[in-house]
Amino acid sequence: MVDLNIKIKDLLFKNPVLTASGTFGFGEEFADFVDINNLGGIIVKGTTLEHREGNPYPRMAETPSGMLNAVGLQNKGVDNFINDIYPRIKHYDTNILVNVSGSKIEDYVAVVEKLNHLDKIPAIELNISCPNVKEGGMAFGTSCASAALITKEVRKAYNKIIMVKLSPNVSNIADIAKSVEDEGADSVSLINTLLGMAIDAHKRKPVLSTFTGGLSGPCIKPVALRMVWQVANRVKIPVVGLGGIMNPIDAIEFLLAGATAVQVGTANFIDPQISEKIVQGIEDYLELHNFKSVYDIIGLINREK
Amino acid sequence: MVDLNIKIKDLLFKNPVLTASGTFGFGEEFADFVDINNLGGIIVKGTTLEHREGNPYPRMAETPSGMLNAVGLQNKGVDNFINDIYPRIKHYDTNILVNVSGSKIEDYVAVVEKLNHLDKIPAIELNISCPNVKEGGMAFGTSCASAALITKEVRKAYNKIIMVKLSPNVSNIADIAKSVEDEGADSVSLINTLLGMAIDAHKRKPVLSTFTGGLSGPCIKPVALRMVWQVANRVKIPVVGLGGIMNPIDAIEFLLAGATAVQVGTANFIDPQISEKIVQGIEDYLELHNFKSVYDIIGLINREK
Amino acid sequence: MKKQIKDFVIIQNQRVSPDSFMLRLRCFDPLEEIKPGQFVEILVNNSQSTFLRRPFSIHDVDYKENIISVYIKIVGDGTRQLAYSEEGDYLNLVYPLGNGFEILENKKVLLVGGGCGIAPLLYLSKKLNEANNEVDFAFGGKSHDDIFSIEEFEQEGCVSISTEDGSFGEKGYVTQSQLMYQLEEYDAVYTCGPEPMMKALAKLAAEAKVECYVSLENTMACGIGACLCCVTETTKGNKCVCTEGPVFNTKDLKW
Amino acid sequence: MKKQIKDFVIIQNQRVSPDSFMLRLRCFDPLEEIKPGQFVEILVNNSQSTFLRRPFSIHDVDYKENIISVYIKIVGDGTRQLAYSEEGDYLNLVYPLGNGFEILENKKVLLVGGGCGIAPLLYLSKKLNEANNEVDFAFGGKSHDDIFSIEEFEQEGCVSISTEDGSFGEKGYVTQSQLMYQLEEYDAVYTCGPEPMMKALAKLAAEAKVECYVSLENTMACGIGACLCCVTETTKGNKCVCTEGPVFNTKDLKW
Ligand SMILES: Cc1cc2nc3c(=O)[nH]c(=O)nc-3n(C[C@H](O)[C@H](O)[C@H](O)COP(=O)(O)OP(=O)(O)OC[C@H]3O[C@@H](n4cnc5c(N)ncnc54)[C@H](O)[C@@H]3O)c2cc1C
Ligand SMILES: Cc1cc2nc3c(=O)[nH]c(=O)nc-3n(C[C@H](O)[C@H](O)[C@H](O)COP(=O)(O)OP(=O)(O)OC[C@H]3O[C@@H](n4cnc5c(N)ncnc54)[C@H](O)[C@@H]3O)c2cc1C
Ligand SMILES: Cc1cc2nc3c(=O)[nH]c(=O)nc-3n(C[C@H](O)[C@H](O)[C@H](O)COP(=O)(O)O)c2cc1C
Ligand SMILES: Cc1cc2nc3c(=O)[nH]c(=O)nc-3n(C[C@H](O)[C@H](O)[C@H](O)COP(=O)(O)O)c2cc1C
Ligand code: FES
Ligand code: FES
Repeated sequence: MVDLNIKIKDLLFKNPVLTASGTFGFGEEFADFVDINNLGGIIVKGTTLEHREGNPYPRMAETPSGMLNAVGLQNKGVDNFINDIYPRIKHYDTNILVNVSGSKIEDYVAVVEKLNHLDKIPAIELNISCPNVKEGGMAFGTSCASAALITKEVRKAYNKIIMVKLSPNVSNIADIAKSVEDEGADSVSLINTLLGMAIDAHKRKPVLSTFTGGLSGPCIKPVALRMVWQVANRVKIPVVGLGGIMNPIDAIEFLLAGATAVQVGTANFIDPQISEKIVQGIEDYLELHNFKSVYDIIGLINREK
Repeated sequence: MVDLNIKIKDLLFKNPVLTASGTFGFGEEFADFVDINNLGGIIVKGTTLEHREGNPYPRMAETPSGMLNAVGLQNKGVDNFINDIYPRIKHYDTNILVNVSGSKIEDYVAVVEKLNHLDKIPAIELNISCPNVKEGGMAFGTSCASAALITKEVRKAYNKIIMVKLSPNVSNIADIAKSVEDEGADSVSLINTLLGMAIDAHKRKPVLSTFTGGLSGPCIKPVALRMVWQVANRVKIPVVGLGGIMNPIDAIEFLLAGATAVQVGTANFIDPQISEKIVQGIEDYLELHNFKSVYDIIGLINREK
Repeated sequence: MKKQIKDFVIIQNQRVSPDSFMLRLRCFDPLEEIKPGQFVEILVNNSQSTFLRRPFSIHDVDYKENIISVYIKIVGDGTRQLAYSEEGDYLNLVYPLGNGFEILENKKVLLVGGGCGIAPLLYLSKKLNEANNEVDFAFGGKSHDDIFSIEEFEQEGCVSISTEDGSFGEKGYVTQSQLMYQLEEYDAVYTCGPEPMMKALAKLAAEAKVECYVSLENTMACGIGACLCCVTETTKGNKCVCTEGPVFNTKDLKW
Repeated sequence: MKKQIKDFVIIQNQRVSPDSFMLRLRCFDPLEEIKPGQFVEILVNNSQSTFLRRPFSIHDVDYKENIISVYIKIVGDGTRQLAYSEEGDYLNLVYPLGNGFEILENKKVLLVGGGCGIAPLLYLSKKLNEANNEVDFAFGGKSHDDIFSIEEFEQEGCVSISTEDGSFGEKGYVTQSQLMYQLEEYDAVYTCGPEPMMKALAKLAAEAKVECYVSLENTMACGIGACLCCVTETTKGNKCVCTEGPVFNTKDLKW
């Protein structure tokens, strides 16, 4: 029997497979395809203080081995989450994390204060890396100082687990990871989307209403793996890796690079059952190669260097 | 008749299609496939002051819609270029640019001083963005101050056209472009490769001998397009766009985003005739849509906004 | 019906015109009830440039044989690759997706289709006829090549056709055809096709004070309401075309 | 011969074993002279995960019919997709690449192949026989499935076989076979196969003071000397396997 459990601080995950924010709705959208209770956790859509309509259509462009999105944090606001959605999903027997976004630090703080009281939300993912909003969003995640500051303020206001989601659109992601660790983050997750653009050469216009959008999917996996490896070698808190994971082997690559857990994002769009299949695939891999626990392979490429 | 000419400062290119450094050898490797004289220009392999052996094998990993390389500037040094290679290739009726790399500013300066005297080399591409060497390389390209400093020193030593090749592994590429423009760069080219990594889950080891390498190919095109658009809106000097161009339509997307010319890189490996086909394809596109000159479409997505 | 993900086997791939084809796909399990206007998301195998699934309307359903028909027009790499698929090949489908058309009862309705927007109207008309409606069709296309399954449609109602080049039926846009002057005679209009056509029709229907249901074809990533990429602006804010549509009453749209 | 890029038509795709096949590819133009040991880079169509061309040795050349034979073992997505290709399909090739084997004259030579490293040895042996050499073969594989074209090889020389599971020929590694004790009898050894096999053989050949030519299979991006990805360390620094190899005299390698 293989032990799939992993821990972030004192929070236990039954396996290292979470679903990425913005790609798995509130879990309910996938209930016909996946037994949510078999996942390590789900991270719900980016939630802000106020209701947001997001960006105008078109918001999506397909790219080589990936896609751009410019959804722009469309969501009904944290109160709607607490009153309408939370009661519907809190019965899931898995860790539900809320991805918290905003334009101002005060907004982030206001959101997490409201989430503090929800029994079945053991952790938040602090999104300081959304490339699709005009204010805030990624701006917080591209300098050590601002990343540290927002983490510090949110840490004061939230007493459960904080996972900070890092932006890849930076010169040195390991420095930023270190600075949020120093301010009390319990974990970092990476990567959010790379800022990209698509142009329609026939119409001679950008494809997205916002010109730029966030790139996700297998095309970004090499960048994500590199960053996870760099960050895992820099911080002591658990690193959660994501970016282009399409199958169990991809997930294992992230674990080998030093991630304690992974998130599955865009892949959910192509195979809505993939998250559960990845749990199974990791178990099979560990068994096949006689590993006893997920921890036996975390960061293994360094140890065997 | 469509006018394919473009200019960088006073240097005329017969069309906007160049081949990217490190992907087209010295042109000779492609002589069986392409009439080099039909290209706008060729940029030869990264050249350093001294002979370099590069990194150990394996140096290559295939990735979704792209590849990683960790060649690490293997080259025989600038003197060998001047004495052995230049005499063989100087007869080409196209612009030959030398891609100049190094670990120290003094080395860059020493190389360009030697190149100053070569009649048929009208320009250099200053590579401050190579991710595959331990010292120098990309480090120069990831801060405005260091990018400005090296440009300034090289500008003093070199009196022909300087194109500075920018690294995409930064938080704000437009700022870096602006700072090299301010120091006298005549053009910027972007993007060099994104720093990435590949892991072999079966061997539980990194694929590359150097762990990390540079990501190229269509997977990076969305990021490259975005950066070209950002930079073209920031600087006045001509921008040369590259990253994942596989066909004429891709090249046109870069022109529409604001590039004055493009470079074709990894695509040469898959279709050794592609550079010439792209020249033809751009001409056909302009004709079909009744444009008179390449300049009619440069930056068009902004103008039609 | 719950959403499913399943392999279907291709039992027929028939060229309809130089750039379109009809796939008949058999499910190994009994098909549960599908609503007209719902669609499928097909995984395209072996196309280097096709990353996401591709959405297609359900043209017809045969519950006895467990067969879904899908009409596909070749417009890019994904549809081109599907065109090469052969009888006996498997295709992976996520289905049935979307809300589908509302089925009125005992009414007189006009179904207007343009190009591949004709596809969802066959199964829709069958369901409308079952509910005792009187069904007429108005189809438009660039040329004869864009019009298909006419025999099947004629069994469900009276068909009038317009083509831009006049190669079949009246010459001109479907929204300029004779029928458009008699919209008041109908209780409702159902339509699917290019956006300009649907917008023109929505306007005519509004003028004639007739309910108008449109089926949108916004680009999609997930098809199941998770990504929020496919939204359209409605009077109640952005709504997902894949789950809250593809069918909307035009009075709810910000057109 | 100049390097070419051309479409070839598949005239035969024959399964050789459960996981390998032989492609016979016809060129529309007369084939110019190809050297044994040279290889082709094939563009894989319709494989989502295959971005670069794939290199394969030239197994045999038929100048009369303008046919190149290529033996392919299925190891990943690219080779799997090629396995599905059918007679009449086109494949795009860049060829002929690499330096090829040096052809001695009037000598006694041993050709040692392991697995798909057996492939280049057929055309090589034909050229060696034309140059009046005496040719023997020693082939190794995991099992019978890895050994192919034996009838053709037997026309060119005496073949001895080893398999790891003993399902064909001697049981064991080819480098442990009888023949290895008589290496001194040969003027040269030519080999292609897995690196451990070639290294073991190079050592035996060095001990026996016999020239040893090895054909390397480093991973490649361009195949034409442009990317510098495929290098191997030699006594004269890094050399490109695709242009300065794939064949090296082992005394030049840093093995
Ligand atoms: C709910 C729904 C139902 C559909 N039903 C059918 C159907 O029954 N039959 C049918 O043939 N097609 C239908 N479509 C459209 C079909 O999904 C697209 O034609 C297909 O995805 C194109 O894939 P491709 O890879 O061939 O083209 P791509 O290479 O992806 O695109 C080719 C060109 O078509 C454009 N394009 C692609 N998708 C769309 C879109 N959704 N709207 C506007 N332009 C687009 C692209 O911008 C590009 O210019 C439907 C779409 C939706 C959303
Ligand atoms: C000069 C040369 C000649 C060759 N001749 C033949 C031949 O005649 N017949 C034949 O079947 N194969 C030959 N090969 C090997 C062949 O090119 C690879 O098997 C093929 O590229 C694999 O493609 P794939 O997409 O199926 O596998 P991939 O998915 O690319 O790889 C599958 C697995 O094989 C490994 N792999 C891939 N390529 C190589 C390699 N070059 N060396 C070591 N491991 C590798 C990968 O690391 C991976 O583990 C030759 C290679 C070279 C360089
Ligand atoms: C449509 C879409 C919406 C997303 N929304 C969010 C979001 O609200 N908050 C967030 O932190 N990340 C969001 N992301 C980023 C993903 O969570 C993930 O970081 C990214 O897609 C990379 O992983 P992948 O390649 O596996 O998709 C979104 C991604 C997509 C594709
Ligand atoms: C094998 C290889 C070697 C390269 N060597 C160099 C180099 O020496 N100097 C340089 O500036 N860029 C080098 N590059 C980067 C390319 O010039 C180009 O910036 C990059 O590959 C992105 O373009 P592409 O996606 O079209 O290949 C190299 C790229 C590859 C793939
Ligand atoms: S396509 Fe994802 S929400 Fe509609
Ligand atoms: S494969 Fe590019 S140099 Fe050999």
